[in-house]
Amino acid sequence: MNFDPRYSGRSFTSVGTRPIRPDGVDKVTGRARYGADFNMAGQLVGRVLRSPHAHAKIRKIDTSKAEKLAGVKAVITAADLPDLTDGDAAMYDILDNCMARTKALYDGHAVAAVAAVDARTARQALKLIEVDYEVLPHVVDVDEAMKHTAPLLNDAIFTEGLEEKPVKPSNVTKRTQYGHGDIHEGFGQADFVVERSFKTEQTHQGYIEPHACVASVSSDGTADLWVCTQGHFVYRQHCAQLLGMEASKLRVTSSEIGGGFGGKTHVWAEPVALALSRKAGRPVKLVMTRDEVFRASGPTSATSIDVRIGARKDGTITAAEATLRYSCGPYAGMWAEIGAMTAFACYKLDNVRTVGYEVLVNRPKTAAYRAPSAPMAAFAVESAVDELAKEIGMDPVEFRIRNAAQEGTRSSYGPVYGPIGIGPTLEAAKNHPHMKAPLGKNQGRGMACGFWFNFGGQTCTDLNIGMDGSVSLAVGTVDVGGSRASLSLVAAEELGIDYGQVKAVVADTSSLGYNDMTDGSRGTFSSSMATISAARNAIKTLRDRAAQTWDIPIDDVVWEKGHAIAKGEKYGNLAALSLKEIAAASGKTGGPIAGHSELVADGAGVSFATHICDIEVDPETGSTRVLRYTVVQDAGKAVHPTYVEGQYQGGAAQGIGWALNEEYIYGKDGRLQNPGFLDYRIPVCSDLPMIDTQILEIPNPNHPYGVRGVGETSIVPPLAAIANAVSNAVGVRMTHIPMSPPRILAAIEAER
Amino acid sequence: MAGVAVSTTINGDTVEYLCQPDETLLDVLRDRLGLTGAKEGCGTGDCGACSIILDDRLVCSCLVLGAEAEGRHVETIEGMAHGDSLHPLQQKFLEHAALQCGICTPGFLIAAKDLLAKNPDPTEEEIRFGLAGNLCRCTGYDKIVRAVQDAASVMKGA
Amino acid sequence: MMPKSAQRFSDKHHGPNEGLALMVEVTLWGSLGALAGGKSKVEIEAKDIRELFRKLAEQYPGLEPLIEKGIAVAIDGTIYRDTWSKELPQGAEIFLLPRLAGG
Amino acid sequence: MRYIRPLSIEDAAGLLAGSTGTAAILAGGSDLLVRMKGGFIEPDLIVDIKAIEGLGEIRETAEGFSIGAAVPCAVLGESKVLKKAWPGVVEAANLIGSKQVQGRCTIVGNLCNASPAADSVPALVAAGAKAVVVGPGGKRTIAVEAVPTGPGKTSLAKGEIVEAILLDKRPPRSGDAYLRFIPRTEMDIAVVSAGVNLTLDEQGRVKSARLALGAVAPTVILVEAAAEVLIGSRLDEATLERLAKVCSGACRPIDDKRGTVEFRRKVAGVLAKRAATTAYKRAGGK
Repeated sequence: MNFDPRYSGRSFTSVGTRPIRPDGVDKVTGRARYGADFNMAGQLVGRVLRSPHAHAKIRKIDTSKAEKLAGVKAVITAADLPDLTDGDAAMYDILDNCMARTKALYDGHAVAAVAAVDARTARQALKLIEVDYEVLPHVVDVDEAMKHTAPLLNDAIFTEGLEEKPVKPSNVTKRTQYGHGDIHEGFGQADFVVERSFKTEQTHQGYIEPHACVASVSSDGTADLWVCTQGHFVYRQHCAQLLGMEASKLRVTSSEIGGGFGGKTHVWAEPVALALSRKAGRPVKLVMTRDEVFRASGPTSATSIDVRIGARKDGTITAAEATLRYSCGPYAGMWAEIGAMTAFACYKLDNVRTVGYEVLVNRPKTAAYRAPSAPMAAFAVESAVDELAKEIGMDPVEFRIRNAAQEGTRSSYGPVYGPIGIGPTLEAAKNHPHMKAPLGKNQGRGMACGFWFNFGGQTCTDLNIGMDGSVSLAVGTVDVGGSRASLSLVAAEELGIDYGQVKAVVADTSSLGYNDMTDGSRGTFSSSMATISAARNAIKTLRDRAAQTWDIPIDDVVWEKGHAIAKGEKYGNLAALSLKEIAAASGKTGGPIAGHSELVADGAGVSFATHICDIEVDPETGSTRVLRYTVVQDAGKAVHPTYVEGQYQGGAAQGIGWALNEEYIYGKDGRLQNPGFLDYRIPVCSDLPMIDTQILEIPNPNHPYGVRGVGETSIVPPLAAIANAVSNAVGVRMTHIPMSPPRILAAIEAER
Repeated sequence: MAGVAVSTTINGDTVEYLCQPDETLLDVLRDRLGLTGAKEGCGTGDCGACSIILDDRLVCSCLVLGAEAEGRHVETIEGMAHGDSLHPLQQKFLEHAALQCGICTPGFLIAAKDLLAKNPDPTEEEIRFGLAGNLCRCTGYDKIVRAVQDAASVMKGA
Repeated sequence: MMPKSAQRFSDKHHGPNEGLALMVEVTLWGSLGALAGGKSKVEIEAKDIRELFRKLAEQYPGLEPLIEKGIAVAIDGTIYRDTWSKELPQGAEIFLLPRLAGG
Repeated sequence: MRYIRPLSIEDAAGLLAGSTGTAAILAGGSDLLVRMKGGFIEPDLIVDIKAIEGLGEIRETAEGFSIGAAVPCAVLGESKVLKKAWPGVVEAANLIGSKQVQGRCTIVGNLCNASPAADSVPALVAAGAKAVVVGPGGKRTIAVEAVPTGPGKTSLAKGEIVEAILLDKRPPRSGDAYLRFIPRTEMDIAVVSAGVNLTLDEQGRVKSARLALGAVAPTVILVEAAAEVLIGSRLDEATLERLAKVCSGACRPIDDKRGTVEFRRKVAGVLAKRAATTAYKRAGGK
């Protein structure tokens, strides 16, 4: 790392303002190009044939009839995507997910694909492909899948992480454990103990833009891929590895992305499109239908979680324990492990233990979804915490404040915390007017806390200064929600120029060094660090050019407010040189002026939030209405506060949908019953109130401006906050998410 | 399958095209006419990303056949700005950051334009129900509703 | 708003022992411990993450495949995923964690 | 595949009668195009009836109203006279889908799609609406509840088209209402629904009543026992409780992705009570 990333307190000129985003006009005029908005001359239409069975052996695939259909240019199966993963298990799983090899493992699993001259021909061709399936027993429920009698998805899986190596294969790929202290002793000190089991159903990221790409492989082995993705460099690596290509010969351009939330972090159909293009010798456009998106991409884990928490009469938690079972789809994952790490992260605990089980089921491969695994764990823990506070007779906010983690606390996942924001968010919530607002009949208030790690990672940025003094910033992290605006602000801040002088773009994989994808709330955090570094490098060059112009040593030139200034009385007659003036002369002083940066932006700094919500329940129908919702979250430093608010509001809205109505519903046949926006019910505009936000700024010591990631934490508390509100409204503890009207009504009726 | 010859008006211009009888107007706009502002989020009328105005009525272009546009007037997002000046709704969406990923934005703008044409002074509730056919997964709708409120007050004053 | 503690925290990273290899205590999370012969804490002489990983792999070959795949290192609570050059300050708490996925 | 836009209802019926493969009528298209997209139907012939004269109109006649088969539901909501006479029917029509869908969908399409959960149908059944059917054999007028016979199935013969829906003129002191239960506030298919139509006598007692339930049986059901409970009452608490019980008992629901048997039974009674109360108020009852 070529610069000092430490936080230094300073006042800002551009950072913290709210200008219009640079990509905005194209997005309000329909000009912005997303995955499906790009076309190439001579392109074919790619379509994927998917398994109608939840679990089936593929005996034989006969593609001969499809190949003979006029207009069909290529038909592929797993045979056209041979295994080149060389023992890399994670990549093998991605390959098998892209195209089933020996078994179809879920309803919607790809088994073959075609490229044809038009969509109609491609559709007809799919019907002509004959697949001989041997249908196998299936299992979709996470608890059922753990039973010894459950159908096995993969008989080569033996549970890892057990004391003794198991002799029999299992659907449980791994057991993990976190914690410290002695929970038996801790529970022994408790005056009150709450013990509950919880369940959450599987949800989908629900991005409005289906996966889409255009792939073009040339006969010389070079290729282009246009694709909607959260990480085009990662997609390049994946595709190159799976197709046996050299990474540098595959240029990947990220389109505008119509939402990802974790669902566009690894490849799904892109290697298939490339393989079709390679075989057909023509570009192939492959766009998933909404049905395919739900059946074969994305979803998060379904979970089953047991929680036990004990506390003394004075409100001190003495012990906490959770067992977390997370579905992974048909391939090994680390979803329960993340749940186990995050479950109790908000609290200061002397005795804590969490155990996670990763469980295979005949559902689509689980993908990351915004703070993956944390919302479900928080739902279980924060529900139990609320119940425990009630038993002790303490206010739930006070109870949490009393037990909140702080700097120096050993986290439940191991390390000791640096400066963190859980306490301040709780204090802010406690003092928020929302907490004191009166409630009506059938209304309940709930609150809950949430935690997320946040990531940094590999980042590379180019900052080029034009001869007219305008600045173009090329970043490699995909802009999922306004990061080009915030990065332009950062460049303007560092250079001391106007925001309008900077234009940020997302560069393709051939124009910039490797960047990790936009995940883990790292987009603005890491690229701003690289942008600051690149700007500082450019400033060094600018100072050098000014020094040359003045013929004085560079050490006598400082950079202030967008100008080079010769410091010291002896230079009193030298007028400051603006960036524009230095740029205009750059052809004579040494050529173009640029700043480059490549770094690993680690030290993202963990993030906490506290949410408050009011819910009204119709006791006769179980129908709910969110009356009021407030998000309090630490941003470190809000670079563009409007987009920070947007992240808070968006995460809360997704969490509200998850809490109340969103779920994957499988039939007895193991087929997904609701693969569409009609019956997979994400919140609509009339379902929600305005979502109030309060941004706290507790600087991250590992970022020059104190920035933390903000994108994910906001989805962690809502499930629990709403469950607590509903439980308070109806007087029955809700333990199953989503709290759909039939579930709420059944709970009320059972209590009567 | 014989193509259907269609003559229609799109954003004020006469347009002629040949389409298949089962082809949706959305596919015609996007694939034949290069008007990719309308997006396909679902293809079943559940997300509103393909919203257009057909003879003064807000519709999902994925639920209209290309052949049905014969002799009618189609308005798309590409026709919303006048020359280089944005429609007040477009301007307010920018100012309020009423978009994150932006994929739903063209549909929201068209739906909001239709809403304000029929109800120039809507309440928050009327805006929320009026835009319930347009899904947004990023914003939580807060800033969208505020942008529409602000645009309505600007348009009333104009 | 810069808490005093944060300042102190940052200073640790540039302490007086910069550049020297130190004996550090490293805590291993559950399943890693099993691969290091059932130990949950190990002592390693290392000045930065690179050296830490190299020596861990030498002394506990069972850890090597996991190190290859990627391990995160928490230093005083801050998680580092890729910075091999990150120095290990004296007295810092070093914790090995799995490399996580995000959305 | 052919797309044809005939100019007369006779031509439309003739095209349908003469078709050899799968033929489909296109009015609003909000069901047909979804089925085509999903590959559930691949019609050989699409007959677009929107160019047929008169089909796009709401006419006020001596007997009441005639709503053409191609009238979008949004237009129903814009008709002040219709809204005043049949507020329940109009609110049902304006609950179908989104504003976008309401700009296209029609109540005839909603009826002929034969979904037990169709929003406008319980209101139409409660209203005693009739369907004018035109076909190769001429014209006939039947009760709307006689059109759907099961999920996706109708009593219409090959070549028959529903040309219009007829609603009677309202006697004084009449009111109707429709309510449905959905998990969200908009955009869902009814999990259970209820339409109620009442006329009161001069003393404010229910003189005549019709109540229909949706999404609780293979077709929308007219609950005659419910009418018996209502008639003669002033919708006091005890009557409403009895009504809820009768309605819950009349349900023959299934468990599916949208709701459970228990939920549908219970909520059918709740909605019946609430819809009856609204209809009673609209009729001038106190």
